[in-house]
Amino acid sequence: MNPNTESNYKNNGLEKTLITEEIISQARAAFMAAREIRDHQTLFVGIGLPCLVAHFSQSILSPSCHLVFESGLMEVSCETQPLSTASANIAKTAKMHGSMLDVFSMLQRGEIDVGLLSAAQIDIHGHLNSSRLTTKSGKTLSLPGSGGAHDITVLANKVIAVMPSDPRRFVNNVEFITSPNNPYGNREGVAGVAMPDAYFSFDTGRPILQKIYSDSDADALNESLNWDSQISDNLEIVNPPEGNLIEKAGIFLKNS
Amino acid sequence: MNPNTESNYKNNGLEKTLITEEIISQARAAFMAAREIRDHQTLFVGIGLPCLVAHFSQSILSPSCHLVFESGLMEVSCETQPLSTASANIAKTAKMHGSMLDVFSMLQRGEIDVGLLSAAQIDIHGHLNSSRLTTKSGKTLSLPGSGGAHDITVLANKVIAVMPSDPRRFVNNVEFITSPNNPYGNREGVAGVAMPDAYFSFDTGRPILQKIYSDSDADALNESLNWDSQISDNLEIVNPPEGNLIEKAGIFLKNS
Amino acid sequence: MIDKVMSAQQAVKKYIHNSNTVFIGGFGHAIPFAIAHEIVRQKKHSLHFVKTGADILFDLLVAGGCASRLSCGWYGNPGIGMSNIINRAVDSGKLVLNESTNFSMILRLHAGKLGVPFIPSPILANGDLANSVDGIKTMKCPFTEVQYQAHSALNPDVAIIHAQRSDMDGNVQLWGSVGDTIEGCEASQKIICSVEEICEKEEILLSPHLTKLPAHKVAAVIKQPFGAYPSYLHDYYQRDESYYAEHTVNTKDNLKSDEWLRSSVFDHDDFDSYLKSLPDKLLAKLAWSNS
Amino acid sequence: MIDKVMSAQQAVKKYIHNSNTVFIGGFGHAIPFAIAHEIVRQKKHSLHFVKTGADILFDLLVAGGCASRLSCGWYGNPGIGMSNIINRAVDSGKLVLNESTNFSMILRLHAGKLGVPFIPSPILANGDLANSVDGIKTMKCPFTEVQYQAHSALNPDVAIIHAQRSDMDGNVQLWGSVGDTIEGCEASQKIICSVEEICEKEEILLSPHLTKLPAHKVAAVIKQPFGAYPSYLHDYYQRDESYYAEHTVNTKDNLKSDEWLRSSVFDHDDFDSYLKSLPDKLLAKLAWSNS
Repeated sequence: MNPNTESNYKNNGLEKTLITEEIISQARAAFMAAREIRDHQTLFVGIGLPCLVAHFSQSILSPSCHLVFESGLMEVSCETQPLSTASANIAKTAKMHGSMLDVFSMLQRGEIDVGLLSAAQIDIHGHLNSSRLTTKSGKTLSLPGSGGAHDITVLANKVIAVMPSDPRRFVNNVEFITSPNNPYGNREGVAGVAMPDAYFSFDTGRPILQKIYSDSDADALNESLNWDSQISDNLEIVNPPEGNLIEKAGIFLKNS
Repeated sequence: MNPNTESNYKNNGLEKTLITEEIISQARAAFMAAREIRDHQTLFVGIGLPCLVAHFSQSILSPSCHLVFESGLMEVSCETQPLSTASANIAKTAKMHGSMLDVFSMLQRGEIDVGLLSAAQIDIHGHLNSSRLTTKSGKTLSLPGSGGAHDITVLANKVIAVMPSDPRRFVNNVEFITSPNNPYGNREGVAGVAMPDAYFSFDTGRPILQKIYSDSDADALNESLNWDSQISDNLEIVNPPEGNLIEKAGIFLKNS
Repeated sequence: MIDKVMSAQQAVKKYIHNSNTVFIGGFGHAIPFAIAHEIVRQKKHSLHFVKTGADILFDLLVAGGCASRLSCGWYGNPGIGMSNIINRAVDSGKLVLNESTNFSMILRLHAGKLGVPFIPSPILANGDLANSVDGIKTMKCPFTEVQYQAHSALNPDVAIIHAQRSDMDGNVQLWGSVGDTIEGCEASQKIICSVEEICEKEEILLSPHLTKLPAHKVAAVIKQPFGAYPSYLHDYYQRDESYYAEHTVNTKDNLKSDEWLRSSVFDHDDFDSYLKSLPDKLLAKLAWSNS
Repeated sequence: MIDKVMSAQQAVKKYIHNSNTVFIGGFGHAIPFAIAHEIVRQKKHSLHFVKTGADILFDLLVAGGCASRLSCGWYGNPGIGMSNIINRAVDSGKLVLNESTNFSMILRLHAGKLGVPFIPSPILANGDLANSVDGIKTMKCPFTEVQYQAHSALNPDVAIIHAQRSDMDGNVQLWGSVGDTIEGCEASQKIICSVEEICEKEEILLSPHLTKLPAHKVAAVIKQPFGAYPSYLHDYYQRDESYYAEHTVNTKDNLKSDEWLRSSVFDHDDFDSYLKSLPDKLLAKLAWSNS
């Protein structure tokens, strides 16, 4: 489904970034999510793929968006991948060093337009699991837990999940609901999930394949995932990120 | 009752401070209150007479006490009278610029050993009035209100009031209970009131004349005030503040 | 890029609407007099001001007829006495005064900041204020059954504040005594801020610990040197003590209040014009370096 | 004058008692590793640690047998993966893990800071955590009857933190990313703080906006350069990324964990000795100026 092999993005000599399949895959998922962001929005950014979404938003698609991290860092320029929400690389580009209470309060007040999250699993209800997984051998694997994921999911005006294309991550019912898609008040909850081939919306309360890259196949994708999703009648075909964007992703991810 | 006339404290040439009756009176009340403070205590200091109490405590009697003002200024050196709890003279000597929320939270957590307050009136129940007074002509005079006084009275581990010697200020029942002597949890509430001649405790729930300056007369004093108070069997005779202390008060109050 | 930099005239016109609830920043320090002058000049009315205590700025807004309601813990001239203007306005029925305590006002604004409906506290359970204060209700702690007062959230429509500096995006830096400024601003829907200087982003990046307000809430940035006069601004200028000392006399009756308002607000097109009308060298004398 | 300046050994001995509830300062930044080393070295036990997430410091305390209970929103190696040590301790029944969310932990500490019994919030009303989390209870808003979760106050016995500097009285200055450090410290009964430098009062007076902790709560001030290593300290040193990268492998089984603990803690009398055992010039390379 993904024709962008490593050889397509061989280094041009100036940039020393080795473009791997992994980078391409992350760039595709992040670009799909970043297209959902509108300019001037305030984004609450989780660690991992969400940071690349924020980077694409800020540096290309929505240059006036405001980035907030759960550590309390605000008005951040996200130029290289942070390993934690308090990493020095983002602390040094933040225009405000607030507290965790400050930024979670912003969430609770309804001032976060979009929460950007990843998770171990997402299900057809839009619930997210970051707590435990059962391996094929039946062993329970304990994951690091919610962190702020539960809170972001309940309190952001809208949540966009970003996931790798691993089919074990898309399920009908997550094993453990860490972050329930039960938003507070009239907030929107989990609006959709972006992955390296496509974007599913939850507009009807169930996943609908809404957008797909021109080099991916909708039926094959829907088939490959472990969940009951439908293909939208108005499926939008999106051009995948190209050389320049992939390079950008490579540079961004280099330090992680 | 007060033999310290202006002439006793004529300027010695070096200090340009004119020692007035008013300064002497304030110094006497403040000194009486400051004797109730123990070293290392954390004091929440109101504006007016309480500042002079804090100054005496910090500069003479309890040098390691911690001064907190409702504006959020903490670890203050109170060297000249501030006109407000956020005045520049104390902001410049504060080692921490916190917020009002920070210091009222300290109060609510029970970390303020002593709240130092003044008021328009105090009654025999230890209730304080900073809201309204009726003039002799029957007109209601609206005062500036509680500010933090109500909160300090309810939340400090102990409150010491400091009042001028005006008999209209000592009454059996205040006209309006701004700051009720109903402390939270097992806090002590209004422990006593210092005035230019004496210190009344509320240990029994009613005012008892506990300490008096050696140049004042207990019976005459009790007679002169408008409230039902008793004289302690163990009335303590205290030497009034002398030249040096009065000078100190004069310098402190000069800018106000 | 949204252009947030504008004049006080534009900001007040655009963002302060009659009947709004308005939070006033500053506490003894950094009081937003320039913006308040403009509110009076534009004859905004029916505003509800919320604040612990706003010094003599309350007087300006009440004398100007802008306030229909005041919710506060304290009003008057700090260290000097009561407010003649507010007492007259209340007596004549022009102003509703909701007296509270400073901490209750802070808790209500803080609940607004946190985005929660209320915060429980033991204050205002007893005394005469307990019976008259707005926005509190008795409740039981669900864990201990002990009784507390729930202090309900306040979320003003707009906050007006003055600060040392900001960049063009509204990353506002404020230091010195902050009082309840941050609580009130974060609780508000939007913030109008006047500053001594508009600085480059690079300067903000050198001192992100001084940035106190999240840029996304700051709707307007107004460059107004001495915008907190006659109050003080830490590291910039001192308080004009004689102004405060004379204020109570200057406002002792309606005639004098009107004269005070005319000479300080209505005679001027903007705050700079007012500053120019002050006695020679007064502002220079108030320089922080002289303190 | 109470003398608060002491060694980590003295401070831990004097102020951390078995069965205490301990808040851990720092968040990704300024994590108090030196004090934690000393807690492990003194074999303190039955401690209950409360914190949003404390990075791999949790691993140190759990591997050292100090923790009987952990209340947190997250545990693991940031950006790398899960905690082998905690998973093994939970599986073997040695550790009770109260999983929560970061915001619930903050709200509970903030309630502790405010001195109120609880703060209401809509989080943890649904999902599988809602059924298992400690310290929350469903309640109705007394104003609207809408249902919220009351998050009960946490007031730890002691907070351990690392900061840039302090004076001898315990006026602690901390800057950079602060996370939940201030909430947790203010909620705690007392604070034990290690700092890079002990400075003069005069220096504090020049920057009172950097002072983040009220001196009256600071019980001990420990001078410990690199006291947050291997985490970073804003303006002082960078994070040792390779330490974190190797940590998951270094703790993948009990044998390796024990060896890690021995070589980093038990082989040393104090944190300085540990720092000296690090590879040549490592600390110099981590200097902030190289970042």
